[in-house]
Amino acid sequence: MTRVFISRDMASMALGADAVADAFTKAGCDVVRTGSRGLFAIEPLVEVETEAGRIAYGPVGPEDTARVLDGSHPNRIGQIEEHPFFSGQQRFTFSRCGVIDPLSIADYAANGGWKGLEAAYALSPQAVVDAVKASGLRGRGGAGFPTGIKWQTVLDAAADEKFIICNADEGDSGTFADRMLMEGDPFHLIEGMAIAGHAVGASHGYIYIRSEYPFAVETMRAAIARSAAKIAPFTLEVRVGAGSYVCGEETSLLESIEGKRGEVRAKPPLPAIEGLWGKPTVINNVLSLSAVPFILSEGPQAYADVGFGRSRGTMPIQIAGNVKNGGLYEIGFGVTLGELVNQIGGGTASGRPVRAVQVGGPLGAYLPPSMFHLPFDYEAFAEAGGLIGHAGITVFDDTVDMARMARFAMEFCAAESCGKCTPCRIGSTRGTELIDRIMAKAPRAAGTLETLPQIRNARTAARTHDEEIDLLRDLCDTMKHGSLCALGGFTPYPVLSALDHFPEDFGASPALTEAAE
Amino acid sequence: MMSTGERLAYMAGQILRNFAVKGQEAAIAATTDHILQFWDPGMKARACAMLSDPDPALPDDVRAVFLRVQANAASA
Amino acid sequence: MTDIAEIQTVIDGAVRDSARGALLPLLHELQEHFGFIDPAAVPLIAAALNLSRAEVHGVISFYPDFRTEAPARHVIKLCRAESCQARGSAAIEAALARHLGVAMGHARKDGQVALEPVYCLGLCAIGPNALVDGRPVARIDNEAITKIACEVEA
Amino acid sequence: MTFTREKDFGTPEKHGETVSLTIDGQQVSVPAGTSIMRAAAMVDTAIPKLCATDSLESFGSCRMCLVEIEGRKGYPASCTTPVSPDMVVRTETEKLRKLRRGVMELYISDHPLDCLTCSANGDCELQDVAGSVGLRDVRFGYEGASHLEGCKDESNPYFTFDPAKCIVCSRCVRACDEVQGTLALTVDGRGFASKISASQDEGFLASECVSCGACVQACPTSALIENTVIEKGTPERAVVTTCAYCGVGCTFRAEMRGEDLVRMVPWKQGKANHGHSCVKGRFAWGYAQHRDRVLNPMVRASVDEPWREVSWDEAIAHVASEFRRIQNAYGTRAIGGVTSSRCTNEETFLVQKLIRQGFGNNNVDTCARVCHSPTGYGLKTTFGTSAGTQDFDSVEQADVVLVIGANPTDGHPVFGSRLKKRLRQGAKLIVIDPRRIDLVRSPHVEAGYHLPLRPGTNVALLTAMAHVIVTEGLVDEAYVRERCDGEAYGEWAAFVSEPARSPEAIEDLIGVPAADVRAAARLYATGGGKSGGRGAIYYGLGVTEHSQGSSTVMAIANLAMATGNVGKPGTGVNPLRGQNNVQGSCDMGSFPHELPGYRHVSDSATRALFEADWGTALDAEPGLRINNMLDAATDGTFKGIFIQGEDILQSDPNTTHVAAGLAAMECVVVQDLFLNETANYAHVFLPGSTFLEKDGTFTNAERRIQRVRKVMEPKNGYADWEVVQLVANAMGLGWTYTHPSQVMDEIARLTPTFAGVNYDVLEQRGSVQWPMNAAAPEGTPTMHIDHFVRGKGLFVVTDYVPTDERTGPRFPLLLTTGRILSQYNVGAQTRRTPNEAWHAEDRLEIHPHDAENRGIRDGDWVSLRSRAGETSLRALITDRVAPGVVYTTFHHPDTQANVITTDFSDWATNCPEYKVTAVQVAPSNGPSEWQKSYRAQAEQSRRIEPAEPAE
Repeated sequence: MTRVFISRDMASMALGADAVADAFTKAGCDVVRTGSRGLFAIEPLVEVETEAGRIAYGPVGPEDTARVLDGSHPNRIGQIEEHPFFSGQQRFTFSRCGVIDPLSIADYAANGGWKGLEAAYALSPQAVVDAVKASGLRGRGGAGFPTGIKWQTVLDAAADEKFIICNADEGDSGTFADRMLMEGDPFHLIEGMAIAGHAVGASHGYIYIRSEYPFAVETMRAAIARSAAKIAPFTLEVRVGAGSYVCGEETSLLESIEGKRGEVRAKPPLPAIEGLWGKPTVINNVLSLSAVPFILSEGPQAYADVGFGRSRGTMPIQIAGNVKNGGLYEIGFGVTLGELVNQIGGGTASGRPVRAVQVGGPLGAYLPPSMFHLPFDYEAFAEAGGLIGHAGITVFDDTVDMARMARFAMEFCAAESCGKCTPCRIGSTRGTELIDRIMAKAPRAAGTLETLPQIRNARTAARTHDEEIDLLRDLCDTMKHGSLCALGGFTPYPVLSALDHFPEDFGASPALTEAAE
Repeated sequence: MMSTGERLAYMAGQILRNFAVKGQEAAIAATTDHILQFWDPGMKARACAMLSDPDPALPDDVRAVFLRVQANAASA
Repeated sequence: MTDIAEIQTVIDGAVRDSARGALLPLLHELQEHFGFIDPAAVPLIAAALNLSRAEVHGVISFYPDFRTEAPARHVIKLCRAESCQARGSAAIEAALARHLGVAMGHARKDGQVALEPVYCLGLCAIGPNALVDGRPVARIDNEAITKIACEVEA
Repeated sequence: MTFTREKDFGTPEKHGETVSLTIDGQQVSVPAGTSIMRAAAMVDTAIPKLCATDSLESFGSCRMCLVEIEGRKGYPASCTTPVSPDMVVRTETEKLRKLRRGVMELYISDHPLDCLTCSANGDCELQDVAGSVGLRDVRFGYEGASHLEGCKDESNPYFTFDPAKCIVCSRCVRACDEVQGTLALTVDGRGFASKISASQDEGFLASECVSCGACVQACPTSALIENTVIEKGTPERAVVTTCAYCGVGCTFRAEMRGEDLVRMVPWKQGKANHGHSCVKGRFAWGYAQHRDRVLNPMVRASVDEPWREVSWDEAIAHVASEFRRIQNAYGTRAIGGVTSSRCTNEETFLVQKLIRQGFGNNNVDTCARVCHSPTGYGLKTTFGTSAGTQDFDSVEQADVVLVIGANPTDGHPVFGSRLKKRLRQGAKLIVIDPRRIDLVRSPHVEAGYHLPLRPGTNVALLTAMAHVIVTEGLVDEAYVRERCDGEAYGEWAAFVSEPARSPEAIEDLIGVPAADVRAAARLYATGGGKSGGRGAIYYGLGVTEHSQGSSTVMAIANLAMATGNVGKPGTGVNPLRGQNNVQGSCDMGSFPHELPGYRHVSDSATRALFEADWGTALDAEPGLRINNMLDAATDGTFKGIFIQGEDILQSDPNTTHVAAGLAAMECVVVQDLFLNETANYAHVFLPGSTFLEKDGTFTNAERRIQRVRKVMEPKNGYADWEVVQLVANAMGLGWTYTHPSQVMDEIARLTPTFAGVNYDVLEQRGSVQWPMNAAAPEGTPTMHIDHFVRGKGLFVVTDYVPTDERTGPRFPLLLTTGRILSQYNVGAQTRRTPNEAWHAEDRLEIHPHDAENRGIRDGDWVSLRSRAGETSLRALITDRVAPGVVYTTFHHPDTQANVITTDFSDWATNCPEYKVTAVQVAPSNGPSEWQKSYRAQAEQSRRIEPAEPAE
């Protein structure tokens, strides 16, 4: 019986992979469902096991079984590793994703799984923490805080109970790496968490997954059940979010696991010292935890050898939006934005010129092509007024209205604000209203109330467009410096970057940098 | 409803029962002491008066207590 | 109104092996079972988990996933986030709303279909995306809209 | 004192090593862990703030308090940032001003602008901060999305919630969570739509809210504000005084306009309540101005006649002459009096002095007779002092708390909140109570063990716990050896070790599984299972109001001594006192066998001290207890009584017996605010004054002496102590007090444990805990620290002697009684306030099983019958009570629960056995015949003849 490999990743499913898999089953094949290789332009992707290795075809429809099985299908790719999208990648974290049956513990072990955990068990907790420190691994959730230092804090905290939490509340538009890993290689995350548990002395862990990822929830739960004996006495459970973006913020995530409203906690205290139920808690992103098995199995140096500046190791970059070759691209830090968008991503899907990219999700800055020389590096992006965040890149073509995107940033903040701090709670709503006026070129006239004789201090003269823009900048300043967490604090980045780089969309003359291009 | 005399006898009996675990002699002594400390002269007089009242037979231990209360009053 | 005894049965089942912080899992369980969380369930939930009614109410009202009224027969959750916008979701949203006769964020009066916003399904290179009664659908175009409309009218 | 808000440091006080830092160039040293905000406030630098207040943990939501710290990025919130050594902080810079103004601009873009007509005008933190940041214009305008359409919630009788004025700082929610522990409030929705919600977004009255007022106090705007402020305006001065409800002794700022009380706000510096309150003290003070108050003295020859209003002179003269006449006719001991635990120490002292010096006998008793007299007897016997061992703060260090026969969340709500806070922090709880009180399980609090014993079996259960502790080797032997009488311990240990005392042997008697008793005993003895853990016992009237009340108190003391849980914070034996000054009234010599300071009247040295001071010989024989006075009255040997501030007809057991006794007297003098039930049998009525109308002191359950301060003139003309002095002088005693402080000086002079107490000290320190003398110059928060007051702690063998009140075929159920949060005792005060909104009638709680057997449905009228009498009330079907047990409150005179209760009483003190009455319950059609006739008699008796018009 011919073995074929077809992804059951949610994206593949959305593109019809189930029907394709059914067709191959009907055709008498042994269908192995895998995760996704990570290039969606070729999904649904079918890999046929042959003596020459796995030969890939994609995209493939249910009607294509015969042509695939006889090798005549026009979308024959050959060995996937040789595809240009994959050949340049450095897959430390995603090495098994798309290759193995995600829920086969035998496949996992046969493909290098558990090596990191075994290496960790052979070491003292402090030695594990030291290895993570030496690797230079930084938090992949966005802030880039050194993971080893966070672990050290938890290891050093004396408590009767500690926790490992995996933040899998991947809510940023343009990101899907966490989802892919959980659906495609769940034991890998489990291994990373078990290592973390050993390293800091935690006996229980939670994986907090957003409810928008039902397949990831299901896969992780099944994988936890199957690997329970392997990681014992460490235990894991999945907690499912409930549609709140802000719960990806680590402290509101804690509140949510505790069964409360997902309101952000003020820091200090740091979760590493007083986290879940007041106990020392490691909170790491899926990708941070999944980087750990490699570091333990291959040694910290192997990881640290890759990268750029203070950003060490690889980053699974997600190329999304209006882009030809959208997907997951894992590579060492340092690749430039332009390479990612134009060379690897192949430019826009629409074929029109790229006008802007947003890096780092809804709180990330909009960058014009004039900044495509930026290397993918925490410090370089920060310096340019942007952020890497969870390494999602959303590409827009020249039909985008950047004022509209700025408005959306405020609108999204208003929709997702937990409501605790004032700048975010009220500011996002006022920001939306204000950009509406700016877009309509209808600066505010004095209101009914302001013109009453009883009101003496309000200005009665109408505001100018420039004054409205100034107010928007002031509001962004208040939100940026005044907000309690990154939702309110970073919403100004997309707004101000749109305003700075694309002023013409706000009714002003084009920015000088654009003009100079 | 109990008459005052009946009530006093009942009260003394109740105190006795609470001291009973000490043994009878000690209970009688403790009850006597309790009554001397807490009962007003009228109540003590009434209790003593009951000693000579043949009608309602006082239980032996209560009688023993009231006798001691009477003796104490006499010596005071 | 849901049956109180049935609510209690679901709660008892869910709480039996409850861990700490059991409220969200329990709410998911109730919504899974009934399609929504009846406010009449709140006192029972509060009693089961030793919380105040206020706490339970506050949590239900915080999370967009939790409904307090029965949902429409079909629910389309259309992604409104940036990557889908970059691929034309605004036009798709308008077309879908027009086709279905329901505004974004609302259920149609006949209870047949609701169009709800979702912010990212993690399918960001193949948008516009939606969940149609929980099933992911990618690269939604006008043809797909016709199919979806057809599906939810059934 | 003129009106200013109490200083708010923004975040709670911390205790730690000193850290020095610089704030705006000023060197500051504060304990580690202190927030920058608090450190700044300590040097009078007021950083603008809205969501922070020092009664709540920092929250960090309003973002007004941002500061700059040298070497740190950004603008951290000063409320959530702790100080660190050598930190350099700037609280005012151009950038900070701009940020604060930016935040305020957002607030005001969604806030009403009618400040001048706002009820909080002048007392609004939002207004103050808006002023301080210099906001002049809201550039967003006022026509964006807003919350200005929200409807007011006026369901609570005492305060109003206006969501339009709300800034969603969550101070109310956090106050309810952290301070009160009810968690009745939440935020509904999120983001811009966030709004404060009571329970499930319902009216406050219908919600879980217990109306403690913490949210109102915490609110920085007028979103939550007292209705009295809406009606009267903001206060202009504040006077600190002490609550006149329960024995917790909360201190309040009485906030006044002239002589008009605007509101009572709990005082943050009050050491009993630390700024918290309950619905009674905070709001239910309207009785003080109630139209039912009687303001003129009244006299009548017979209780069949209507009252006749007379002058004070006539009334006082009549009292004096009647009392002298009776004494001449029937003997010196034919009259007596009852002191009031509602009145001040000075007043009770004077009443007992009137009786001892003026009446020439010791016929003085007090309502403690019917509540905590067994505490006095039991703790004096075992420890040497008739009082609780701890202060309330002690509970913060307890690791396991045993609550027996008390219902703190209803009866002592402010202590209940502090206890719940400690339990939320992880302390373990054991509840011994026939009824499932709220503490057993309420949000975030759950007892490790609830032992729902059969009413009347306390001693058996506690002895079984002692059995476990002794036989399982859990005794703190070193402590017992060093601190306790060894011989008594040996006897006791042998007694409790007998197999007959084991939990298994008494399982059927008490109705609690032996395993639970064993587990609870271990939990208590092991300090909650924590190494070095501390165990504290809190108890109430469910311990004392039994025929074995004194034995139970001693059994409790035995447990505490055996486990080494006396003499340090976090431990102890703590009676929860019922009335505001019941501790004080006992301290002041209100018992017939004791002079002030618990010294027996037979002690000639003590008597000599008083005799020298008072210039008269004192009776060396104990006087009559209340119930004995009534017996004597029925017998015709007791003829006159002076009852100050107590309603014995309603509050004492076996109402018909009380009524018969009163009816047999020739002169019953009642001094009270209202024509209470006892006054129906009175011949003279002397109007009383409220705690707002006099100076004095109250002593709470932790022996804390606190000032009561006069904030208005007595409406009746005299403070109660002045009335007592008038009577005394009419009887020829020649008293010359011009201020209660002189009475306190006399108390201090004559009572060693009070030697260091005087009004100057109280003024300086706010409060002191006795003993306060040369040996304890700072007062005594924890007693028996190095040794017991009596020397060695005395173990007392407490045999279980069952009550003679038995169930049987005619009376198969056991009735036990209790209280509810919104009402207070006989309800004389609370029934005259809107507290009726929560509890307008007494209900009979009955188990569904017992109800079904009798065909009773929830809300049905039922008759409640005992050997003593019968009454009717409505049933409340609940599994809070076990099958075989019924329960009711006794707040309403219409119910007259004490018609049912019997004459049985504590063997040592005659404290009535309110907690155990055999009863039968049956469906009925409404009030009983007795209730109807009683009501008619009361109406007849309360008639007042109109005064003759002045010529």
